[in-house]
Amino acid sequence: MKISGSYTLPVAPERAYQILQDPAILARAMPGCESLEKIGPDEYRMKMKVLLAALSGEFEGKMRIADQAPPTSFRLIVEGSGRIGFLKGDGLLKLAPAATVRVLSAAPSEPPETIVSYEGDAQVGGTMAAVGQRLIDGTSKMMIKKFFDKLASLATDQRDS
Amino acid sequence: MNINLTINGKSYSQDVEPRLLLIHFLRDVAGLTGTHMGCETSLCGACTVELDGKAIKSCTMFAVQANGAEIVTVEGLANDGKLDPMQEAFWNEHGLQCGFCTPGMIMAAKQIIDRHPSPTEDEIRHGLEGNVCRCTGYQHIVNAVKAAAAGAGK
Amino acid sequence: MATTTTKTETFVGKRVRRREDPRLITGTATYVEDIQMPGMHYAVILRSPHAAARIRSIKAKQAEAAPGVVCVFTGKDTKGVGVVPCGIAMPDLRVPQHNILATDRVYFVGHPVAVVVARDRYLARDAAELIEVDYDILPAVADPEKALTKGAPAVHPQWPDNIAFTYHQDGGNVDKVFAEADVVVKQRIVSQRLVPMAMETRGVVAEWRGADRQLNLYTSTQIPHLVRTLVAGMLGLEENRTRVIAPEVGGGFGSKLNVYAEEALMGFVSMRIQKPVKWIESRRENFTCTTHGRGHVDYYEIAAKRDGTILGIKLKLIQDVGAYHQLLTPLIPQLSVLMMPGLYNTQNIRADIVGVFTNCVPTDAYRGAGRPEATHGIERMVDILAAELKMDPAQIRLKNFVTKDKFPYATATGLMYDSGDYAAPLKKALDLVGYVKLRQEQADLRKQGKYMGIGISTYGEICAIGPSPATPAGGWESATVKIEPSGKITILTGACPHGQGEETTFAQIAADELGVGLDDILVTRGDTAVVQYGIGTFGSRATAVGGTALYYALQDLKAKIKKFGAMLLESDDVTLVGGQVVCDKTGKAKPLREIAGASYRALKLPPNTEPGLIATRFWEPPNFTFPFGAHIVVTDIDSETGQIKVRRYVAVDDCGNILNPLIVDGQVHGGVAQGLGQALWEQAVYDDNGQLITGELTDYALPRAHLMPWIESHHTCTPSPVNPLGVKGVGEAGTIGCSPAVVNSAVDALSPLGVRHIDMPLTPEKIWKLLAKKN
Amino acid sequence: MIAQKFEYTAPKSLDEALHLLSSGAKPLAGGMSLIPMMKLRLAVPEHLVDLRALKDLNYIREAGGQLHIGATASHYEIESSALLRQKCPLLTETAASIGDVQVRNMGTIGGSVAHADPAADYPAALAALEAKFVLKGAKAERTVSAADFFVDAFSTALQPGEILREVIVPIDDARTGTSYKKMVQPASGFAIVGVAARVRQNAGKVSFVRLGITGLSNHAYRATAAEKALEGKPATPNDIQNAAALVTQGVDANSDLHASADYRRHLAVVHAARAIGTAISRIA
Repeated sequence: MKISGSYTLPVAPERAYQILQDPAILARAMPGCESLEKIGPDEYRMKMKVLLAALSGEFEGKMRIADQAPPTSFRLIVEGSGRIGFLKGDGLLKLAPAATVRVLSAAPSEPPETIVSYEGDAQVGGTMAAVGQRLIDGTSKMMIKKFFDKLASLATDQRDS
Repeated sequence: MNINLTINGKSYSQDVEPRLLLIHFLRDVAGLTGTHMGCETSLCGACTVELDGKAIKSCTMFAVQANGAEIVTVEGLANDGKLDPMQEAFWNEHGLQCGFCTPGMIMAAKQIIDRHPSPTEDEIRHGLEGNVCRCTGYQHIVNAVKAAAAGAGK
Repeated sequence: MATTTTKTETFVGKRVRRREDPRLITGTATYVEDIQMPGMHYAVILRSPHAAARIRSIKAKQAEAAPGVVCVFTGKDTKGVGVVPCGIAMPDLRVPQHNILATDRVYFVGHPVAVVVARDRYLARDAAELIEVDYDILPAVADPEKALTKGAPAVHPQWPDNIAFTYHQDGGNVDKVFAEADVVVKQRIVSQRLVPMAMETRGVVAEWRGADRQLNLYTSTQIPHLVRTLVAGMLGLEENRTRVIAPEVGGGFGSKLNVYAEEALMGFVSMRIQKPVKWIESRRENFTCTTHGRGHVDYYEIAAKRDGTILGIKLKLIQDVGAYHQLLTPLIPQLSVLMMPGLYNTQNIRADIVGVFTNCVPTDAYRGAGRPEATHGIERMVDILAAELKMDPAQIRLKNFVTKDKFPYATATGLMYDSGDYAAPLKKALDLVGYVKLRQEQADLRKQGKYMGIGISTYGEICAIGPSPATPAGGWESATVKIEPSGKITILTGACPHGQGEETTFAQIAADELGVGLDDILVTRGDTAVVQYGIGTFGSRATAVGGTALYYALQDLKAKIKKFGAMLLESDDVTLVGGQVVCDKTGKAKPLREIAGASYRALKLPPNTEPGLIATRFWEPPNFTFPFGAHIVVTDIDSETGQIKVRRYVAVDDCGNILNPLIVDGQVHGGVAQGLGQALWEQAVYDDNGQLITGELTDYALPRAHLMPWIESHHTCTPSPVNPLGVKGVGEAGTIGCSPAVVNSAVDALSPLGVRHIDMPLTPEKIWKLLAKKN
Repeated sequence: MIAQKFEYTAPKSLDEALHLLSSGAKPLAGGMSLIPMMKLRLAVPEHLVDLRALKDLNYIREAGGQLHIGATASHYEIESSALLRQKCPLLTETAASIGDVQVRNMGTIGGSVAHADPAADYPAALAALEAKFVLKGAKAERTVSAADFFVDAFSTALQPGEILREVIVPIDDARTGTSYKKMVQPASGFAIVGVAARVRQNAGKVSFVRLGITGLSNHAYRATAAEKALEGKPATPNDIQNAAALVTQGVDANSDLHASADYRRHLAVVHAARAIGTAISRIA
């Protein structure tokens, strides 16, 4: 299943890149993430408890960051399995300063922003895949949006504090 | 948790764990194996029984929820050897082949003529939306419901 | 009161209501799940969530210690059990080792890995979750054409090209006719993978009786005797100490025409725990590990003259085999090749089958088994050819039919069509549907930009399986008829009906032959300890082959009854009529009840005649039968949403003589429903990683009551010369004739847009995309 | 097909229920969404509180010029309510399109709305009706509008421990034409798209229109752009088509096996036009 989209973070690209790789921030941004423990260079063991209406699933797995090209792009590989099934995600994240896009509109001294565009493939298996077909696209988009919303708020707290 | 319910006129009082499905109460506790389970997503209707006058899916209800209820299963339709008109109509019209969906189908069919004494074919077919049959293609079942409705009308 | 009613009323040919129904409409029938036994244990099977993976380790300690759990078995424990059998022998057929539980690798989602046995079904389910399996996930391939491409993941490492088998057949001189043809049309046609979805999922109760070294195996099957022979072999048991009982079977449609891992596995478990054990397949398991149907990608070519004469047909058939061969997997596409010419008089054919391994559950027989795919192919190609030549689809068929005078007709694929009048059902259907008026209405609607279609399909099928040399395990069928001392009649059929109504049709045959009432007769089947060896119910054969075995056994009995009657009436000139033997001279009569009593009392016996009235026949059919017919479907397409509504469905089926029109109607309706399912709604969809994403009724759309058209079912009658009943079989006619008629109708509706072919299922979105392309 | 163990309570009063819910128990109403998920072990609640035991949550009545529907009123009770057939036909028509007879006999409006499945039928109608939801917690009770209630897929304004006690809908007299048009998903019966329309006319022009859309995206919403485009127009087929074309504006459509995002958007436009046309035709 293809996944793609973009999100604007209210920080400069360098800062955005750093936040997107900071396990402490990622742990708090990922919906339902309970622990993100570094087990190797750019590799983390992950525990998640996804809560979605009545649906609840504990997942254990790994998250890996690869092909780093700061501050413009990196690959995020997520693998988790649990009672209700497993999921594998492999996405390429690209960061572009929003400012360059806005330079034409000559808006004075706007706070720097970064457009994060993501594109990748997600595989879902187990019970979720067998009976949840109609919900996967919608719920995964919601989870990604929640992730970036939380990331944006954490980023602004960092900046203001 | 102790529950009391009446099935086909007979009362049962039983201690059950909350997760025991009503269909498993009917089949394993009450020994009424006429009600069948055909899926896990509440979409096939083979498990349909009557609860307090309403056709419901006994696989999508815990027995504890039925505490105090009045249940009728396919085994409760005939009385002292005389078949219910809907059973008779299914037989006359060849409204079944392998028989696995038939108990649930008959209970759903009875609900149709309870609510539509002389149903149109469309009302019959929409009344059977929740019951899958893989053998008959439904046509003889529609004939059976029509016949039962007509018979009841006499 | 044991009397034999003597009368001359006949039953064959009448709409007799079924004798099976009383137990079914009162909910007192016994299906496998209804079987209750003291000491019953329950098994839950843990299955692979991955389509391809190595098993590094299985930790079952926690599960074994869970409350109520008796034991957990994995592939290591069941190593000694034989492999799941494939019954087909073919040159260079590659048969992977199919253990009943995975050992080091799993090959499809649903592959059984471990079995938990507990005293309570709920506790068994809880414990299954405590088993930890460490999988090393491997790349999978689910699409048969992708599996054939270079570099595709190898389903079975020893065969990197994923080819399971190849099959070639040539007839006549194909190259010559294709070279000389005025026109050649080509088309890729898919018969998508389907889930048979019998309402009763599979289930097994195994009861090992150690002292006698006997195994009782209750299983929802269409072939009890074959299961007995093969499962006994797998478990290393003596066949005569193994008893298989098919209780009430809640539908099969070919998906229970097999020997499954779980049948041997439950035997193994019961033998180990010395207690009865029950396994009932969940619907999710039924979707992922009971055989699927169809799964064809066909590349057709048809050569013809300008005037529409079909010269030759070429077919490259890619069969999605799945991860393993089940009992008949490699045979199914061969049935498609055998029926490739359909009803048409061409002797030039070439067919190449490639069987392809994929990381999916195996495909095997499903209602029609090879013949729906063949009919869909040829009937679509004839329509495409007609459109190319601007010919009326009815005319091009009438032009190319094998004519009435040519039977028995030897086909280029080596079959001998028994009897036929192929134009008759088509002409009748055209008349019934009002073809000419419909074409006019279509023209008017087209002017208003509305899409209406008229689709024709004229099918032929190979049925009543069949001459034993052409079958993997014998094509005969057996029947025993016993007249009890009281004069009541017991029939034991080797067939295994599960909804087809043979307990009624066989009683009709016997009642007419012996001149007794239906209530005097009991038909029994399915228990290998009661019924003589038999083949089973599939391929529309039970009445045509099983009924004929019964017919001949009845003839033997009638002769013996007359001998005893003659003895009792002290006269040689006697006739058996109305359930009694009558002396031609004196008119004195002896009722069957008296004759039966005398034959067992045996105070006196006719010369060289044994006591008792019992006859058994194993009838070997000299040929298959070939039913045929014409279906016409009228559709209206909602141009805004792409939804197709079947406005009219006319079916004219020729299945030879009809023993019970009520039951035949039911078979046609059910068959058409499953044909419509394939044409409009159903598809087993695996994603690129081998996950079955139509894994339950949430996403697998079935024909439902409110979506079905009214089926106008009619017949022509061309008796089959193959059997004395003149029966051809009808169980699969509806499914075989239906899907091409529906697709032909939709393509006809959209032909103004230049649409030439659409693959099934015809979902609204597919139709919308074609419509959207126009504006 | 067997759920995990859990505790069950049939509360004697709403307060008892709310007390249990505030300490982590989950509400059970008809069970039509929750129980299948429990049987597949997608949902593993530890403690269920059966709200159907509270008979006083099951009512359909008119008060204060509005219609009040208790949370445990079943779809069938709503579908067959003479009061609603007369005064809120949109809700009865929508209820009649849910699932099948058996589901409608057990499923409740409170359960369906609180579960907030992106493809549920009620949310489209309740959005178009600008319904009010009365949410009750252990301590307080508050009222939320439909627009604020449906937040995202399976996400609503309900806080942990709160239940939806009542749904309030306006009275639609005969001058308001209503209609619910749905493209049914052939396997599960859910809405691939569902459009609810309420329309009034004054002197041949559309004086009032509300459009509720479900199934297209993660939650039901009001198609305000389309409403504005139709208001004041004579509602010719062209007007209706132009307005309908705006129902997907700015909406991220979902895609699945049964409909791609593009097809879903197209269906939303088609069913919006049909819902508006039928609603207008029903204006007395």
